Amino acid sequence: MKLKSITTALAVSAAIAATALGQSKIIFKGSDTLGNKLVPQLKAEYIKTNKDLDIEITPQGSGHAFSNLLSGSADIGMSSRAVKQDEKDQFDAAGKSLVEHVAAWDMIAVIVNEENPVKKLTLEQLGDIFTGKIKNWSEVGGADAPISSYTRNSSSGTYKSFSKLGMAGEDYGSDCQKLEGNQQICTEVSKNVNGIGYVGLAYSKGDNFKTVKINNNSPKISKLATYPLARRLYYYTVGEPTGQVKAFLEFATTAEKADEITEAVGFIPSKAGEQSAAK
Amino acid sequence: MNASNPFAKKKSLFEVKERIQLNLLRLACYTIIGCAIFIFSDIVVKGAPTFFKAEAPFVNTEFFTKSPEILSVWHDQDGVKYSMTKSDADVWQTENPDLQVIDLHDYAASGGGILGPLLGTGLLVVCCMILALFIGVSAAIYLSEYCGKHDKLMNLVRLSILNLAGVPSIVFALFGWGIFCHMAPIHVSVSELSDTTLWAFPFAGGYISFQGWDTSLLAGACTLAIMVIPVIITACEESLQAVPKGFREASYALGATQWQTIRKAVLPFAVPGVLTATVLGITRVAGETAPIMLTATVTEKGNLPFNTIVDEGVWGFFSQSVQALPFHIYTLSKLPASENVKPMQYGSIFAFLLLVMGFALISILLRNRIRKKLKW
Amino acid sequence: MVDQDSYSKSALVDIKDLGFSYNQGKDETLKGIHLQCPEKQVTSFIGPSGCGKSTLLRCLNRMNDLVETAKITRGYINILGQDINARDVDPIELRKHVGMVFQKYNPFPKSIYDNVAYGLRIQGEKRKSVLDEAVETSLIGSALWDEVKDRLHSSALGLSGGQQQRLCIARAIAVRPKVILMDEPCSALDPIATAKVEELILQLREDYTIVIVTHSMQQASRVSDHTAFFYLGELVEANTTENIFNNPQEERTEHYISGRFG
Amino acid sequence: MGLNFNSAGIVKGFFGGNAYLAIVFLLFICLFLFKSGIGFIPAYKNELSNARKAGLEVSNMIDYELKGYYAISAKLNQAFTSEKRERFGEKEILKYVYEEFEGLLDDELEDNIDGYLDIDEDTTEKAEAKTTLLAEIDSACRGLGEKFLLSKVTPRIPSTTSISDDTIDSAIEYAQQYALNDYETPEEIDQILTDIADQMGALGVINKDLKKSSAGLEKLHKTVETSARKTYDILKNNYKLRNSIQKLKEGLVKQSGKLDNLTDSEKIATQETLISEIQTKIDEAKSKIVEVDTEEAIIPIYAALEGHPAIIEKLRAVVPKNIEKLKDIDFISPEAKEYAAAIEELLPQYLEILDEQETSISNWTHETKVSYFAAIKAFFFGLDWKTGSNRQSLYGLIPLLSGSLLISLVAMCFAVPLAIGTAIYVNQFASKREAGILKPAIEFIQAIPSVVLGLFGILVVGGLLKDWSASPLLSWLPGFPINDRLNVLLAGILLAFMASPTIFTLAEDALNNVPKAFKEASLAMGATRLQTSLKVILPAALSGIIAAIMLGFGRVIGETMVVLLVAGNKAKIPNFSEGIAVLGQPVHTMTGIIAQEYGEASPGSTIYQSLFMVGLVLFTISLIINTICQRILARQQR
Repeated sequence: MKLKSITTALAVSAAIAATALGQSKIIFKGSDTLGNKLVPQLKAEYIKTNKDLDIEITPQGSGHAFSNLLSGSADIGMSSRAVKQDEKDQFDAAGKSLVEHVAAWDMIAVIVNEENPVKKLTLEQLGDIFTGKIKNWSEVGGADAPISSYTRNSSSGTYKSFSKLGMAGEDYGSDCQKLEGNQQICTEVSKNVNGIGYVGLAYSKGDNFKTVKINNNSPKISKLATYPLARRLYYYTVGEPTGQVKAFLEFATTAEKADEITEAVGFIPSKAGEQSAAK
Repeated sequence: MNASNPFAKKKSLFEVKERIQLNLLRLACYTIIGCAIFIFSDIVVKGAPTFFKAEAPFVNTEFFTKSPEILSVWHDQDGVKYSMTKSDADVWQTENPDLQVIDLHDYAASGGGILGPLLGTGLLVVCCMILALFIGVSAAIYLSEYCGKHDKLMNLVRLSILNLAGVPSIVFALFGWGIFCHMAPIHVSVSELSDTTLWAFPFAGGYISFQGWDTSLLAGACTLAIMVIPVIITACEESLQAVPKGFREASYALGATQWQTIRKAVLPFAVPGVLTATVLGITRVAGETAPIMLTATVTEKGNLPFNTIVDEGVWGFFSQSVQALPFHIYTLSKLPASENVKPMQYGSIFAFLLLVMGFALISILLRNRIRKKLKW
Repeated sequence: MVDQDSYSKSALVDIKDLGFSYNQGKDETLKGIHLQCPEKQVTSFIGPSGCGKSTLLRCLNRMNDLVETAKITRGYINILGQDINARDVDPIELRKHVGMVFQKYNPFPKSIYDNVAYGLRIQGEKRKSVLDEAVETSLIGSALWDEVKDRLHSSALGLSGGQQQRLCIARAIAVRPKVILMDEPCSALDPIATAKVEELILQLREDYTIVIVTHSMQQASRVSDHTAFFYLGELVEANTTENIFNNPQEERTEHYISGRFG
Repeated sequence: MGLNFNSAGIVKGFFGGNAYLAIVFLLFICLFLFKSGIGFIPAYKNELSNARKAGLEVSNMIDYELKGYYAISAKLNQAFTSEKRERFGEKEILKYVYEEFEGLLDDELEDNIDGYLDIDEDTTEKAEAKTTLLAEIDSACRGLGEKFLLSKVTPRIPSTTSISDDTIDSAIEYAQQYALNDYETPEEIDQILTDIADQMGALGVINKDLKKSSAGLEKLHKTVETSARKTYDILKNNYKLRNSIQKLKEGLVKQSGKLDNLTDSEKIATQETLISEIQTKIDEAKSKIVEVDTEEAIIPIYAALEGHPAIIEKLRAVVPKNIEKLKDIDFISPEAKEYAAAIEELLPQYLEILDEQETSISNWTHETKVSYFAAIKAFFFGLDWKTGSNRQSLYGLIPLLSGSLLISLVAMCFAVPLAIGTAIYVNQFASKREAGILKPAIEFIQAIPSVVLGLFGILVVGGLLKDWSASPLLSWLPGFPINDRLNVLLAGILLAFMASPTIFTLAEDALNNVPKAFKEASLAMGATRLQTSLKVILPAALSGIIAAIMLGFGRVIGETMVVLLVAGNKAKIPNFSEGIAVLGQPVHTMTGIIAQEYGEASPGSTIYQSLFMVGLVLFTISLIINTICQRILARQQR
């Protein structure tokens, strides 16, 4: 009898403890563009005031966001592109609704090696380079050397938004090298005189590579309205967020401090972005 | 010199050719050794500064007591360079309001230490080895002691086990990902019942649902265990077979049952072999990246794995995803080549190498010691 | 004592005060051996196991060099008037002149032809006519030609044990050595094959100086002209075979021959 | 006694159970891989048949024709560019220097310029401020010439040794215009391009004519593609909708099942709403399915295709004629001459492509059914791996397989001589002490985790290799200096280092197993140790060594992390026609694709299944290699 009562007491107290703590973990999965810089920094700021909260981040590409949200293994999906119709269908099919939150604005910067004489490209040329129609730098005013084009891998959102924005929806040519993340593209372009790649705005400053003007527009916040490769970055949740998730998203998308961080990281805060895009 | 010496060395082109050939062989050997030394020395020289420090206790304790964090690097108006974790940087900035922060760069997962990944790898290895040893050793005992050498079915099994030992780890990873992350049974309440589940039936107030364990410690450990079981079975069976037949016959002759014989006259002498197999398995498992990348790991995680057990109980502990050292290194490999990231990169691979190499070394030492004690 | 002069005149192998150790110069296995083997005769070494007879044989073509800790502690061996342990002697050249046949027949896993031609090939001989001729002569010389001439290019491992051993002898004589060392060449063979090999040894005596180690005293008496008896690393007695078996000078020799120990 | 018997039985059962558990696991792996992979074939068949029904297939064929043309036009473009540079050096330089200035202005003066442009001159203060800003911009522009490090830029402009002051001055002027004119590039600069094009004479005409000649085909392609894409997207969408309806229906059954166990009326109510929601979703999905009549949708494509022969006929006439004209041009630039020669070589290939495609296009019909065999063939012999595509995803194994094999081959080229040489050396020549150090040292290398090696490759070896390849000593080799840092050679070298210990250990074992008697016999013949090793021991151990090499190969081809990090991941069949330069190309691998694309794959999707197919291929390769090796080793032991 005694034993039984002790176990019952233990079980009850465990249950109370569990409910009192509530959900103490937020799992982020998805975009490498968001997950390698912005979200970790937001997290660092946010847990200053929410010490008990555990935030897990696994950035491996936007594709992960939706597959993980669907299977329930992520609370927030980070995506550098809007959800695709067939992905949405999957959620519909599962009886779940996907809610979109704009995280920030980003511009995809096209980068080439510092030594490369090419300074600007037209959108058409850019598309032709990545579809494989243009294979030599001399065709766009550079040296007589083969082009090495670096892209993100196909589970990346940037991969898809770039093909939509920069290549008129055409497919990548088979000459593209698929790299694992923005930073890897920066590294390779900085090491290869004939390299060209694209990265999120936050990654566009570094040693030994430079950004290229597209249609005479450089990727700068003031050019948001005219730069052809500007896009939104998103957080996705399944259903309207509640509890900790809601609190975090509110902080991330509206708090002043969060905007500061967003800007420091190199993105454009969502409010400011919407305003200047409207212009 | 004796001119009439009939056995004198004949100097000829042949000899020169032969010497060249021999030196080529030697060169091959020392090329490999040279490469190894190059790699080790590079890692040690560049990794040691992260690892050790000049003053007592001579080990960089921070590197082992913190998890990976964001690294902030900047300089102030006087050109003094600063490099610290993001959280320290925030403290620093409030303490030194009159110093400007210029040219601030942040690097993911490059500051702090490697405690989280280290613990994660440790947990994965321990869980995996418990599973693998339990199944592997028992299977080896059965194959070696209960089945004859000529049991056709078992020989087929042996052959397939040998074959599976050579299957690439990515195939196991794919398998583990498909099975454990997406299909394994789990006990859930109604609200947690996933729509992607294969099959579910009510059980004990909830449902047993075949919906998988997601990326979790358990899924990772199981995947690794399945990968290493063939290795363990093969090695254990070998060491059991190496126990002289006379021991068994002597034991039977004294009227022992089969189990008694195995227990008293075979297993004790096979212990060194089993131990070696274990360490061999650990060396292989600890170094694998692909399987845990698909099944168990996260890049960034605030809590240490043990904290979860308090909050979420045993099941929560096993179903959490963990950081792991190899995956941490993989994350680091995607960072830009920068002087600021290098300490973390080299420190991590140095620690990882020490860990894995340590196990390799232990296996050799252990084997030799036990061999000396038990000689037949 | 033995009539030294009678066979030192034509001695091809001359061993003087030879000491040998397997253990860095400690624990001598051979202790001060004096022995001469006359040219174109058969000398046999007999003695119980572990007496050092095989060791001595392997000293003659410096096969013991392969044992890293082996060392000649004193004395010397002269072959063809040359100290074979002198600095300017190349063991490789020495072995071309001092052939060897082993206890267990060990043809290479190649064809019969390749086995016999091996010695010449490693000396750089490439002409086919020369090789063909040498192979034929050696196989005839080892009384194997008739049995294998139709299948020279099939694997040597397909031959019977006796044939394989004779093939090894053919392989050894193909390079025309001065001395052939045989280390218990018949111990792994059945009596009929043994008889054939013994017959061959007697035949080879015409052209070669042969040193043979044997366990069987009957064999020693059948094939050899001279016999040396070893015991615990010492040469107890060396003499013509007739004298050793009929009129041993030493008590130990007599005991051994009469089968009281060993 | 009975108890004993029982406990023995239990013990045996326990062990046996575990053994069988292990076996069940292993069998399960095979089955699961097979099951997950095999679903790929019908799914892919469906995609292929949709592509055919919609006419996407014929669009691909036209695209192929266009690609042949682009290869020629790219070369012509290059010839044109180098010729242009040679003829109009000064103007080119002006344009270039201007662009350099424009970049500098953007970087440094943007705030000023923006400020200047934003100010309206409605008050005097503002007008003043504007003047100040103008002065600032003006002086900054003047300073550009000094800031602009000519020495750094000159070498980037081919065929130029110095830039004249005049050029710089006018470039500065244009740059200023640009800054003050709302970032508009001055007309004069734009004019340069057209000027040059006009003055290129015959070459310019050829260039223009050729460009015009393809316009017809491009237009045709566009028509076909648009029409086909429309149908294809609908078909693709329908397929997905049907799948989700299927899933929803399953969900409906599941949720209705739950209803039976509920007693609480409130819960029953919520459950019922849930069910009705699912029902609405099913209806919604059903309503979204657009029934297209592919027969009807294909009609415009056939109509467009009718014009195809005429277009091709025209191309056949125009392209060779223009290329013929190239011969008459006096090229000033040697590069341009080379390109012209290359174009002539390309021509017959192009005409061949035209012939081939014309027949296949005229024979093409959307009605032929895609068989399962065709889907299997498209997987195993497909030349493209293109996932996450906007149009049709292609799953062709060949680029991955060829990449994997090429890397393994390169690795083996390094590893086999090294490892076998080492094995011979350690086994035959090294003194006991030396071998006692060398053997464990080399076996120790085996324990280096592959991810460490991969990171090391990125951090150190990749850079070293690229620097070395740029050394003048190697410049005679085709493809050197290597362009890409991540390439076959780098991956091969790292994998060779990984495979060497494996091959070494097994080969050394094989050498050890050769009976000592062989060695003695050979040495006693007067063979040197080297002769003995190479002529007797090595042949005797050959089967074991072959097994060692094969196992090493198996290890290399299954390696993931190293190739993922350093192979460059370019899913294209390596261009073997470049000879040794193929080593400098990046490739993709079977293992790499699994690690790279699993994130994209949710269970049941085509890509998920395709990854399992790739896994299955890897599994089969390793199984074959292992089985052969086991056979060889078993025979050797006997």
